[in-house]
Amino acid sequence: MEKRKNVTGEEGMKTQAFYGQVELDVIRAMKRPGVFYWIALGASILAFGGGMTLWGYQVLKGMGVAGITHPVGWGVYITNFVFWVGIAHSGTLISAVLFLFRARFRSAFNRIAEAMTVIAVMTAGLFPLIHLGRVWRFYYLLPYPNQRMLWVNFRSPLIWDVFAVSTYLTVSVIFFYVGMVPDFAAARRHFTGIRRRIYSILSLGWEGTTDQWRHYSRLYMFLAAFATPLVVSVHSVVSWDFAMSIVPGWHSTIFAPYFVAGAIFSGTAMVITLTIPMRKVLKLEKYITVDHYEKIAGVLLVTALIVSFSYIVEILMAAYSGNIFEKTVFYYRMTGDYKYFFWLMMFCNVVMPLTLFNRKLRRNIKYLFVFSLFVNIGMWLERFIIIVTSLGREYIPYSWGTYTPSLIEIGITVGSFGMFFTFFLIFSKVLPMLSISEIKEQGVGNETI
Amino acid sequence: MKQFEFDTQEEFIAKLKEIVDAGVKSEFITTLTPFHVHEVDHIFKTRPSELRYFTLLGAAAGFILSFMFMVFTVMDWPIITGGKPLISIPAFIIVAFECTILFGGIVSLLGFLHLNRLPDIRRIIDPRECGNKFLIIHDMGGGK
Amino acid sequence: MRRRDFFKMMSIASGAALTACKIDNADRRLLPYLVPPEDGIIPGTPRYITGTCLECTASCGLRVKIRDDRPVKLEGNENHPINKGKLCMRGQASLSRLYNPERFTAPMLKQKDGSFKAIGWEEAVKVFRRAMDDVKGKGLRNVFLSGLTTGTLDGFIDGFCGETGLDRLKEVEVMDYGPIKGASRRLFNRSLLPTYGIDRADVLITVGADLLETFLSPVEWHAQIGEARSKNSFKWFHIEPNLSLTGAASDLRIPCKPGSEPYLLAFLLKNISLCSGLPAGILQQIPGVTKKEVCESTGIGGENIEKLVESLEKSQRPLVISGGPSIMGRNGDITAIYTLLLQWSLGMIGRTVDMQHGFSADRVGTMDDLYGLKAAIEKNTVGLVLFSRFHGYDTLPHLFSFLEKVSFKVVLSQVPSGLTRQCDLVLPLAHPLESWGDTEPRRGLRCLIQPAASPLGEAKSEGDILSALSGKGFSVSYRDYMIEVFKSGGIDEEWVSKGFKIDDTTADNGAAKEILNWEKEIKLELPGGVYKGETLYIIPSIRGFDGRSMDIPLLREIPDPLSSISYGRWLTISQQLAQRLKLEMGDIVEVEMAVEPGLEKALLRLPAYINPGLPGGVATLYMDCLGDMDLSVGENAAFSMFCREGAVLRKTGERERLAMLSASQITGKRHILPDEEENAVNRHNHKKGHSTLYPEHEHKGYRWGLVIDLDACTGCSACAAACYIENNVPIVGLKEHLKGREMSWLRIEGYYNDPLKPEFIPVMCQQCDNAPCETVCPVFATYHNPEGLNAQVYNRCVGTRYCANNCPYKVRRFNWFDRSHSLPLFSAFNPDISVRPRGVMEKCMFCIQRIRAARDKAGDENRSIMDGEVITACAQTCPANAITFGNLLDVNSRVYALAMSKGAYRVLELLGTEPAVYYIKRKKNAE
Amino acid sequence: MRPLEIKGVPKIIQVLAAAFLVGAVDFLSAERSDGSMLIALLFWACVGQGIIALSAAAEVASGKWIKNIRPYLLDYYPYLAIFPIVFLVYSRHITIYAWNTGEGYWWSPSFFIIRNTAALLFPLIMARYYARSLEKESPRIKLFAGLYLLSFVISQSFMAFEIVMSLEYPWVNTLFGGFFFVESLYAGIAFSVLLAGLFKRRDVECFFPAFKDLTVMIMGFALMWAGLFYSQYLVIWYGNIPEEVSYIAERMHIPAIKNMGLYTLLSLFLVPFLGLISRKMKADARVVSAAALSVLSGLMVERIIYIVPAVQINIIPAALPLAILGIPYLYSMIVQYMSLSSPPVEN
Repeated sequence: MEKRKNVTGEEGMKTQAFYGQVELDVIRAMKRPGVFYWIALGASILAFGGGMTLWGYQVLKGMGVAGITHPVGWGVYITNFVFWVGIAHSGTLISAVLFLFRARFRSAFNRIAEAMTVIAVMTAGLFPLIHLGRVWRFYYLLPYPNQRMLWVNFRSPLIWDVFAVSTYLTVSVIFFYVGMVPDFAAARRHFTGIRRRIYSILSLGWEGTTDQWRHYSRLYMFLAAFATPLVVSVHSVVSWDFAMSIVPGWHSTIFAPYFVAGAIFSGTAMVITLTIPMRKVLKLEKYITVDHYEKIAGVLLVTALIVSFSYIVEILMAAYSGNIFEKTVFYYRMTGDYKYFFWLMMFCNVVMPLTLFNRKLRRNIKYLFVFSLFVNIGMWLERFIIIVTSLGREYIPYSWGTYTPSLIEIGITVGSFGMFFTFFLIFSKVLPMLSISEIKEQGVGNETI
Repeated sequence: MKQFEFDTQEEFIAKLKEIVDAGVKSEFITTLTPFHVHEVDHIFKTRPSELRYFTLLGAAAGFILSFMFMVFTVMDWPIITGGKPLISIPAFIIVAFECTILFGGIVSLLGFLHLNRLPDIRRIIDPRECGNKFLIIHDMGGGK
Repeated sequence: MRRRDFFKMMSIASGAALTACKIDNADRRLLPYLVPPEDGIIPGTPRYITGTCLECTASCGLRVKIRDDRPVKLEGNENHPINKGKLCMRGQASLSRLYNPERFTAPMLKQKDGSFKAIGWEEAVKVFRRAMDDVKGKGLRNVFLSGLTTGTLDGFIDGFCGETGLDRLKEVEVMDYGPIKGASRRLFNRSLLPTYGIDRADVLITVGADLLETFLSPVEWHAQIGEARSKNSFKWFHIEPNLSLTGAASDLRIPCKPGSEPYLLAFLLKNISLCSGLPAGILQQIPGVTKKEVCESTGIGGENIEKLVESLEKSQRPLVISGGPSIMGRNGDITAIYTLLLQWSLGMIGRTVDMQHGFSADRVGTMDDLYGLKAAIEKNTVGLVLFSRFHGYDTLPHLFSFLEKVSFKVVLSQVPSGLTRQCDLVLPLAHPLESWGDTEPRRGLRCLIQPAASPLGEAKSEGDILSALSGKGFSVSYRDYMIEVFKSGGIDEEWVSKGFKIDDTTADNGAAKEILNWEKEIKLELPGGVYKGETLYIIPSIRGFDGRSMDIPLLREIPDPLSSISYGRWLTISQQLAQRLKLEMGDIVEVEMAVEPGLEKALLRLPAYINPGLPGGVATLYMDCLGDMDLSVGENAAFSMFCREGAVLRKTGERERLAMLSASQITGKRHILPDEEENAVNRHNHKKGHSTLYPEHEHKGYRWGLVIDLDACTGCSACAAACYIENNVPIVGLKEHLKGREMSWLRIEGYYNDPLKPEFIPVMCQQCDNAPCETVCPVFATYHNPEGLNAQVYNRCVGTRYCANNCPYKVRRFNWFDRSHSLPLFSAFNPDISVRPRGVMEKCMFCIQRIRAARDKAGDENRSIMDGEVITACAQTCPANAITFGNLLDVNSRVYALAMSKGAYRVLELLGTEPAVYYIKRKKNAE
Repeated sequence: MRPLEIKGVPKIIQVLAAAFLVGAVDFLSAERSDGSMLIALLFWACVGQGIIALSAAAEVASGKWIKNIRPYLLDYYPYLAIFPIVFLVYSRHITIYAWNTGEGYWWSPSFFIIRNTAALLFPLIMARYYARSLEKESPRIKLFAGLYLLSFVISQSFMAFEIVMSLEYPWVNTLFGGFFFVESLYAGIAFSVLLAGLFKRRDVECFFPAFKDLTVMIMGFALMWAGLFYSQYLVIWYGNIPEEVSYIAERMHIPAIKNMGLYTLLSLFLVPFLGLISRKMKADARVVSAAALSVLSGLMVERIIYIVPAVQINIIPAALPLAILGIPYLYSMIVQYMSLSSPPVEN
């Protein structure tokens, strides 16, 4: 068994002091919100409410209030959907995939990442509804016996979406919750009154007996084993929303892996964006260390390279095939109405990540924070460009068109961020932010696969 | 009824070994630990958790049922779209796959709760707290 | 639409429903039809009556579809000699005049403060007569001023004017075919406007005449050209200084420098052997020009001139027509005369040019008459003016500004307009579909106007109003007058059922056989040179005619086929001009037009649309884009109103977004229009090789298909209009058009791959066999129905818009807002098809309601639908007969034969969508 | 200490011999067998580059298990030299390319040959640097490993897009390149499993972890392969654009090839995935090796499917080059197996 460093830093066996310390640190993060917290929460709720109001307006007036037109029938809403689903992905990746790869550094991030997943999926799930022309008929999308005697069209990628996203939400929630059961058991000790009661209920009366742990680790392993292909499948399905069509610039076999990589790329970036300020505010630096960030940055780099590869292949293939429609689209992307977006995206997703080859930068927290912000922007733009430019330059030149988001759309987008942060802030004070039992088991500090 | 408490994992393991070597059957021993101590399983020589049967069942059911359901729907009211065959397997596989995972996940959770008899109302009300200590509760009913 | 209007409309509807045939307010209780009444009105089943379209002066025959006493659709009258069952876009759209929410329902009297007050008829008549009297007192003239009047109404008005002592002035039409009439007056002493027999001709040379847009009787010409083309010997050359649909449709379009036409014609007169038959006196006067000179002055290539001479020499029955911009300018007269000389000397008159049955335009005056009136008014010798069907004012308000000086003005009008606001008394005129009457568009043909609905409110037909004004009251209706005019048989059953009758008694026999006065001096020398500098043509448009039709919303919604611009005003300029002025689409241009000294320069400010096909040095402006622009030229004949030489264009630096629906007018090699090599290969390559992984799917009995003959299609957009009305397609307006949210189910795409000859292709849903839109719909809102239709079930749609994204033809339309309350108003809706709520996708379904009806009928008679029994609205109205609809499974059907014929192809065949819409293009472009 | 060097026969000789033989076969073989070399080239390049790629990848991800078998894997890198040579010989068949008549700089045959030869040389060079840096224990090992991976990706992509895909121009499949290098990695893993299997039979303790991880990896890649395969098939099937579909449809209509296709599904997905799902199987070296073999065979068959309708081949002349290019690998394997009597001392 390899050496472990404990909190107090000196080598040796784990001690009661260590266990207690871990618990105290994590629990402390759950108590006494500061002023900052309240301000942030207030702002988020405000944005969230605003977004919802605008949505209401859109429902009353009709989709026309959004900027989408013929031929660009999808715009910012679907962009946001893909964006948020993407964000959701790193969560499962970090906790499930890295769990299977026995990558210890996950335990620093997994709880936060999982929370992010659950919240992001909820946010994402909203957008397909927002973009429906008749959202009050959304239940037509569910296969249930109805008076219309009609089932749903299982050949439609949108139905695949319904299943993929709801499955993803369910499994992520289970995974999230199961991971927390022992920690609830720990948490209940540290609270009194109503909160104590809630935690004890949530802990289901967990004690940590031999059998419990035995089944528990098995369950966790299975869930991880399920979640991993799920991540891939879900974002593949999302990518197929586009690839299944025959729209030039959408209909491309590389989309599935390309989107999955992109999703993990953006999601991991989001994890960095969130954890860096958080570990400061909640004083968890000793649990989320620079080594962890270096590893995460590694993940970023790899995914970025895959994404870049896809960009290049796409463009080259368009030129290679000599297919006039494909060529039109990609030429338009690079030189057309959205060229600045395109080149900004190229900078964020292709050029900037190359800096991560430098170990110093990988270990530079500040840099990573800025970097991650750029990546988020870049990935949002990527989806926007793929959707809009492809639709804008389809087969019939007569009905080419452009698209400008309306204020409503922008407002709702802001609202979605509001929603995300509202839930996330609440989570950060209500649930244990780190997997206590896991840290107890493994200790903290550098360890390798 | 005897109860031992330990501060470190190592002492705990040592004691447990000793008890078991003394020939006490594992079902008379309960241990409470703050995290999963794998050595315990080795000492008790427990078989791997039965959970996997639940998982397998759930997954299989998910795949088969969902696929059958889809086939049923297209047969129930055959509607041609885009010239694709009514039972277009490549398309159905996706939903079937998602359902496999959905059912697999849910059934495993249920299985887990069932195997551990959770949620356990009694324990919710007053749990046996071991703090961060390692406990061995030796039910003297068996052994010497 | 405003709530008030809505209620108004409902009241019309119910009012109409109440009073079945007779027009009275006797009983206002609503009675269900327990027993179908003998006149055969059964709720829910349409009934058809004949009628006559008065949207332009051609007066095509109508077949009015009436549902529950509400006209819901206008269709062409199959047997009518003019339009043979076809209608143009204006004719289709004219229905909506009937449902215009702004119509007058009662006589309106102008108050001191300039507002109008509704009054009763008695009072209106009183006011009128009082005005008449005190004008008489002052010893001034009372004047009756109207647009073209034909038929019995003509005589009736004479009578009326006699009784009431109004003197009836020359009629005012913005498009008087002055030069043509003038030419025949100068050669034959008769101002005649001949009809033409293009179908009888084997060579057609049109000089500027926009046959297919507005020239005299466009729908008729469409049919005749189709007829002529069926004889493949037929050749058609079109010479024009601008770009028109006609030019695009012709076999060879020959652009020429503006005003240079006479040079070409003179050359022809001199170089065609037959012309030596002209009286020597005339021949001498025609100046000789060498081919080189012609080439220089006209800018036409020598080889083309050769072609013209040669084909005229060879031809048995040639036909030369001049018109449009070519007879607008100061060279217009001479162009017309040369043309007439050609017609005479090549023996066209009596064979392809029919002088006996000329268009009745005798009463229509020219500019000079107008200046006469102006002078009179300025000398104020005129007291009262009574206007009727007077469109000039709204096209060219400044031209008629002098009318404002008249002390008392009375107008008969349906809707408020610039003129009505000017007038002191407005009398509500009934829509032609609400009144009795007849027209005589040309000698020997009488078309009947009969009511299809009861008049709105107090509105009356012109005849009734006039007789009331003459003091007779409404005791005798105009119908009685007509019956008494046609003593023999009165308005007999046959006339009513057929909608027209032919009596050659009125034909002008012995017209224009010999050139009567050739020895008299006819000035035939060529005009001094061709126009200098930019030339601005102000031409009538296919959408607005001379501007009178532009108050129909639908005609603004459907884009102008050449520019694909729907709303707004624009100036069409040539690529060359644009390059010189560094203009881009939508740059606002300032046009300064030469006027005679003394007047201040006339200025126009308009956004520019750059047209690749327009000859250099020319700019064109549609009359319906004039608005209230000042075209004043003074009375000097050297300055003609609609052809402004030496116009100066300037870039202003401002921009305005044009509502241009086409993003690009070049296809490239996109398999939309076939290019040469594709012509060579058999285009049905989709059956070859293994190109799909899907099983074949069966169609039960029918596989509906459409064949569109692009060689015949002229881009006239009548189909689009018909589609809008048949399918209740919403009209969304400029703001949405600028966003690209037009709702047209059927659009005309114009492509300038060859700038000389733009090609037009109507695109509607292609009803694909393997439709990409269907599979992606999560809720089965669109699917492939057993008859091969790509059905769209509005109630299932949740509005994901994925189908529209995935439709390569981009023919799916999304309802961005609730349109159910906007124009066309409720009563105008076709009750057989639903009005789509917001948030659902809609599209063409081959007029499924018609198919359904036919299937039911066939079902009752237990047989299957016969070929040609169902016909889509677009196919039905297509003046060029370019669209054929039918069952592709029936190998004997016409549509099958055409679809399998050579040159048939499908758009974007390479996508394997297997559309059911076939296009035919045999002719290579620019051949 | 490196087995092959003790046992003489310098690699360069083997390389040249193999290349020469293949060339000979190709020249002697009948008219209608343009593809004979192509298959050999594709398959062995896939395996050869994959082997090195695996160790490089593990290097970059700093996987511990790789340490013990890495030198054995790197033994094979000199064989990468065969492929440029073989390609040059093969390039006389350039006329079989549909675009051959097409114009444009990119389509000029000479440029085609140059760029693809380069693409095949690149990995060899990088592998050499990598191997050297390893011997010298230089700190830039990871760098060179990374560079090798880059060259590997490029080379495989070129092979996919240029040498295979452009056979049926204008058929386009953007995932093809990615698919190729994943498969190559897959092949590398399968091959290494065979090695590790051998070692395991010899009960060389220190190879157990490698063996364990590799078996798991095989399962993982089986799944991944299925995913990538599916996401190509699905997109093409769903889009139903004749230009794309015809590629599959044509093959479906040739029964032999259809069966081959089924075989690839079986051998590349079902066998390695389901076969190894249970613990016991994973532990049994025989089963695992069998699975690995099925993977390799599957990959070979797949390459035949790629090229066959476009290229004429006969069994004999097609099989020969395959066998020939296989000899060096087989030989080295045997040598390594022997050499295990004195297992190398690893730190």
